[in-house]
Amino acid sequence: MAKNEITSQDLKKMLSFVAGRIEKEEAHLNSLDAAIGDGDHGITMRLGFQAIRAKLNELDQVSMDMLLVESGLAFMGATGGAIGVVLGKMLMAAGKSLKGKERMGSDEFKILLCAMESSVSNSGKIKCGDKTILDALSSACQVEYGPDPSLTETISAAAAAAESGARKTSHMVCRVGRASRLGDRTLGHPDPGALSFSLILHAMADWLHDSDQRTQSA
Amino acid sequence: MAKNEITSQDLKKMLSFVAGRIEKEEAHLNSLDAAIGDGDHGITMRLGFQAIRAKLNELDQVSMDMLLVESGLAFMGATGGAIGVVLGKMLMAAGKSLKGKERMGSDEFKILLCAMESSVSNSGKIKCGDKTILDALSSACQVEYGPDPSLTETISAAAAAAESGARKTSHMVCRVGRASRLGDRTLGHPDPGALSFSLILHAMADWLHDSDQRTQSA
Amino acid sequence: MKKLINNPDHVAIESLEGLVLAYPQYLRQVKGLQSVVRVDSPRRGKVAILTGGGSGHEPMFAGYVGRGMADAGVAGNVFASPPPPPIYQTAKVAHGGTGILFLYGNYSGDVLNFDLAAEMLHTDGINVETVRVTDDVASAPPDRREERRGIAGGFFVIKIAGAKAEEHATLAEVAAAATKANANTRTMGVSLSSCTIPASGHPIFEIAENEMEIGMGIHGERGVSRGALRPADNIASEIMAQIIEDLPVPRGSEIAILVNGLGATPMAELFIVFRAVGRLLQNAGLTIIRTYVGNYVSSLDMAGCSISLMLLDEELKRLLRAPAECPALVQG
Amino acid sequence: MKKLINNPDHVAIESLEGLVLAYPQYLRQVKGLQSVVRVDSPRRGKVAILTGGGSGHEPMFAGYVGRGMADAGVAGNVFASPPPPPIYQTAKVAHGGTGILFLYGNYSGDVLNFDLAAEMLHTDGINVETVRVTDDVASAPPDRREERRGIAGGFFVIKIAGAKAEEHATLAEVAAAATKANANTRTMGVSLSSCTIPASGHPIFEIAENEMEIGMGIHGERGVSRGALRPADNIASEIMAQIIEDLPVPRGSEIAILVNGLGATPMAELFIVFRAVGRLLQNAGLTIIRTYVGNYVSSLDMAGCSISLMLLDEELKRLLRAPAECPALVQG
Ligand SMILES: Nc1ncnc2c1ncn2[C@@H]1O[C@H](COP(=O)(O)OP(=O)(O)O)[C@@H](O)[C@H]1O
Ligand SMILES: Nc1ncnc2c1ncn2[C@@H]1O[C@H](COP(=O)(O)OP(=O)(O)O)[C@@H](O)[C@H]1O
Ligand SMILES: [Mg+2]
Ligand SMILES: [Mg+2]
Ligand SMILES: [Mg+2]
Ligand SMILES: [Mg+2]
Repeated sequence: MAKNEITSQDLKKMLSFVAGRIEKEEAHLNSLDAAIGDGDHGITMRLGFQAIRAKLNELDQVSMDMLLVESGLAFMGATGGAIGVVLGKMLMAAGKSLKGKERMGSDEFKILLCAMESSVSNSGKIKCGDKTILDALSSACQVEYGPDPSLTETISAAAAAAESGARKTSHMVCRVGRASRLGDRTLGHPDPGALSFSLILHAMADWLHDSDQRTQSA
Repeated sequence: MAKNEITSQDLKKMLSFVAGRIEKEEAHLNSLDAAIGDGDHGITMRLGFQAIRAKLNELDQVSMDMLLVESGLAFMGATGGAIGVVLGKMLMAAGKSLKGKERMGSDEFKILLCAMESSVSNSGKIKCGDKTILDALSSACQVEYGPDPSLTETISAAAAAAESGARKTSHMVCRVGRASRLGDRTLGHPDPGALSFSLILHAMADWLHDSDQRTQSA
Repeated sequence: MKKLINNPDHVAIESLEGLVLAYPQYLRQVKGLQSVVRVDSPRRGKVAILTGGGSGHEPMFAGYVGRGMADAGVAGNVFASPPPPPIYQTAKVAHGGTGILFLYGNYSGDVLNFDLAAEMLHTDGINVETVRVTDDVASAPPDRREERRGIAGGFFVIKIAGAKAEEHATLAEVAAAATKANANTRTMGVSLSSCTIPASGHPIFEIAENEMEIGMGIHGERGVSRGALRPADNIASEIMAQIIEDLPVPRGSEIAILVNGLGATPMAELFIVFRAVGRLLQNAGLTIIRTYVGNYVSSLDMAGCSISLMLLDEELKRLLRAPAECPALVQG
Repeated sequence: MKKLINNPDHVAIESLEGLVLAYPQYLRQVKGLQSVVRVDSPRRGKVAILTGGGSGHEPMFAGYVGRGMADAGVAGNVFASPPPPPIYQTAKVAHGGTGILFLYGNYSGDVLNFDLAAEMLHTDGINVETVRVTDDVASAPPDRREERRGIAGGFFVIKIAGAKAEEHATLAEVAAAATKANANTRTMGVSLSSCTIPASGHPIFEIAENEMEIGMGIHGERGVSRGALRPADNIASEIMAQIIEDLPVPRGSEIAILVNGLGATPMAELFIVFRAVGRLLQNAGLTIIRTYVGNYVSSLDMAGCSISLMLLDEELKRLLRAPAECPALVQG
């Protein structure tokens, strides 16, 4: 049976796994950004997750919410650019949604996704269809789950939805960011930030699957 | 029988023919200079001969010596660089050697060659073997002619000698000019200035041959 | 990619450190941060001007920190706005008690980060005004001018705001001068080659051996026309036509001109472009009060140039001519 | 070849015309010639400094004509010394009655042409002294120093001679100061790419995508070592080692430094190189009195840089610090 909850310790390992995945995707993300933006998205994501990893190594015995808030601050502080603020704020909002919790299960994760979505859409400047990370994020929030899904199932489904949301950005025209002035030239290319978000969720799901298997075989 | 003398009018046509030939060789001379110098020799030669051509068009009814002196001044004034002074002075010396002459035959041409050689070697800075235009020029001066050669024969022989002198510069190491600091790297490449000089003589010989044929068929 | 660098991830910080080491007479680094302030910061009673943005545009931004120019410059990573914390902390160091003007190019990353920093400063009770540079004619039509991005014309806006602040004007006055300078400035560029972000190692766009793109942005953003490379005179007149169409300049006007190299363009070519520009402007009956030719706002190793025109009134003329001393501009 | 030019044969003259149009406050063109003089030439009673050489090294030479710098600059075609007539005529325009210093890089073409012009001036009864810049360490061994070619260090020599002449020194004194500046200056460069003469259209040498050549001259003359491109820190220390071996600089000495871009090198890279240079020099116990970083003496569109060091004594320090105002240098 799939694991239903993770602790702060698990989250730490999971984030570190995600960081490794993002680093591997650096060149790919750069080339996506080169097509419609300024070609630096992979670099920025790598730098941000390297900072998260360094911060995680410093933190010991920290609550789940603080782990994410600190990760958000580390990401934002190490990167800059549009994604620095956006993903940084998303991580902080995710952390705040876990305030007081010692474990994150499927329900907590669904709430966390909504909190992240609000952090982006509340800025007021961005809406769905603007070809940003928000398009992947909202897709993930709109998943309809079966009865009582495990955390692994929840995140896997969210990842799949985020990926399809990211794919759909290929048909959208960019309105914001360094890519925004390219107009139609952005058609046919997915938004790199949206793709990054789906990569993050996929990595989380993969980590959970592996972890579930470790638990089963143990 | 080969034509034995040329007049000021002939010389004018001949120089203009030489100019055309040099212009065609621009890229070739540049590439020779790129191998051991700064890659501009063909450009400089073209600009110099364009200036000569322009000057010739201005001059009307001018004596042979002045034609060459003016050509030298025009060449020097339009080019600069090492070759500007060296070839400019050579042309002026050539002109002075014809002072008072209305025609140039084989003897006058031999004297003219010597005068050019002196103008270069008298500067004191250059000697044979330094891998310069002087190596082609001296070779041309040292030709041993048969009895009573025609002007065409004289210039043809001088051109052949200049060419072999220019070829031999491939085995020399450069000591002067923008190429001088390359040292051994200049081995295996001919000196562009030397080659230019042999091209000039060859063009003169070709013009004379054509002119002889025109005379014969007339 | 062939660059005189060490670690590609350290280009922004090492270039800034080199700048500080080269010009200790003008600026100092803020400890631990990728930012600089005037060597005599904070100047009590003077409005502080803080500029910044992604690295890769050297000598913009830090190179314009000095007397009569900006008080502080905050550098992000290559092509990425700096994050809020260093902006906030640098502002605190530079603040002379009478408020801060944030002056930067209009890119969404910069807006997000600088706005957050401004909020943090407001919380501390520090007045912050923001002026975003929007000089790039190619980046949006005239009816959406506020969406345009900021490129080389930012040099003029910093020069004007810096001179105004030096006159001990209030924050509102300095912001008004900067706003006017921005409103009166138009820029358009032409790219001949892509640039390569050091940490990526790949050119960010393709351009054929005989092609150029007019209006391309300093991060490779699409311009107004791509086509065969044309003579400098034709390029200059096409760019000037677009600028003048966007900002009509009546005969007899006084203007300032910047012909800016994008990083890999030899000075000789910039002078040839300016020769055409200067003649066009003289023929249009305009008086060039001051000309700047050189690498003022670059795009890494991009080849090409941009032309900026600022229309002057009496105030702008006085402020343009005022003395300035910083790494990238000395003017008596 | 991708260049912002018109007719490739007109690059030298059009670039000079652009320079004059951009900086009428400093210089004017000599009518009909490819040369410029200070706007206030001739300065009666002041020794005139005339510099010049092939074009393609902008802003050298004409960009250094102005107050406290050279009085006249004569430009040849690309990579070709100017011929004697324009040198002679320009000298006549600039001559203030107390003699002329010819100051140029040591190349045989330049020597031939400037010497001829000097002879013509002597015939007119005008005193001419000549100082040839020989700062390129890579171009000949120390025992044949007088054969070395002149590269970016010529900037320092013009600065020193210009300041000395501004003090109304005699021709002999100005020549002596220039000679001392040259004797105290060493330069070495590194090339990352070839350059292309506009009228030829072909690179003058080949260099592989990952190669560099240390010591290469500004016309592609062979250097001291070719090899794989290395980090900027290593390049800087290799170059500095060669310079210091050639010109021992005792601890505690005062020096000036120029990190010069060859035409296609972004400012960020020059600052990264200077960062390494500055740290090395500080560690060697030297005091940098003044640093110059930028495109001072270029090689058309070559990528790479050169580093020049001038060892100062009290006189050189005073002259280095003296004010200067010309297109390529303003210093208060
Ligand atoms: N205003 C914004 N709101 C939300 N997301 C944004 C915004 N601007 C950009 N993004 C996201 O950021 C991504 C680009 O990130 P990155 O390349 O790292 O930053 P930059 O655009 O500053 O170079 C885009 O693909 C988009 O998803
Ligand atoms: N001092 C000299 N005396 C005689 N000939 C010279 C001298 N220096 C150079 N040359 C000749 O000039 C040629 C180079 O001419 P060019 O490339 O036009 O000038 P530059 O060397 O100034 O670029 C050389 O090939 C050589 O024949
Ligand atoms: Mg980007
Ligand atoms: Mg040559
Ligand atoms: Mg970016
Ligand atoms: Mg030459």
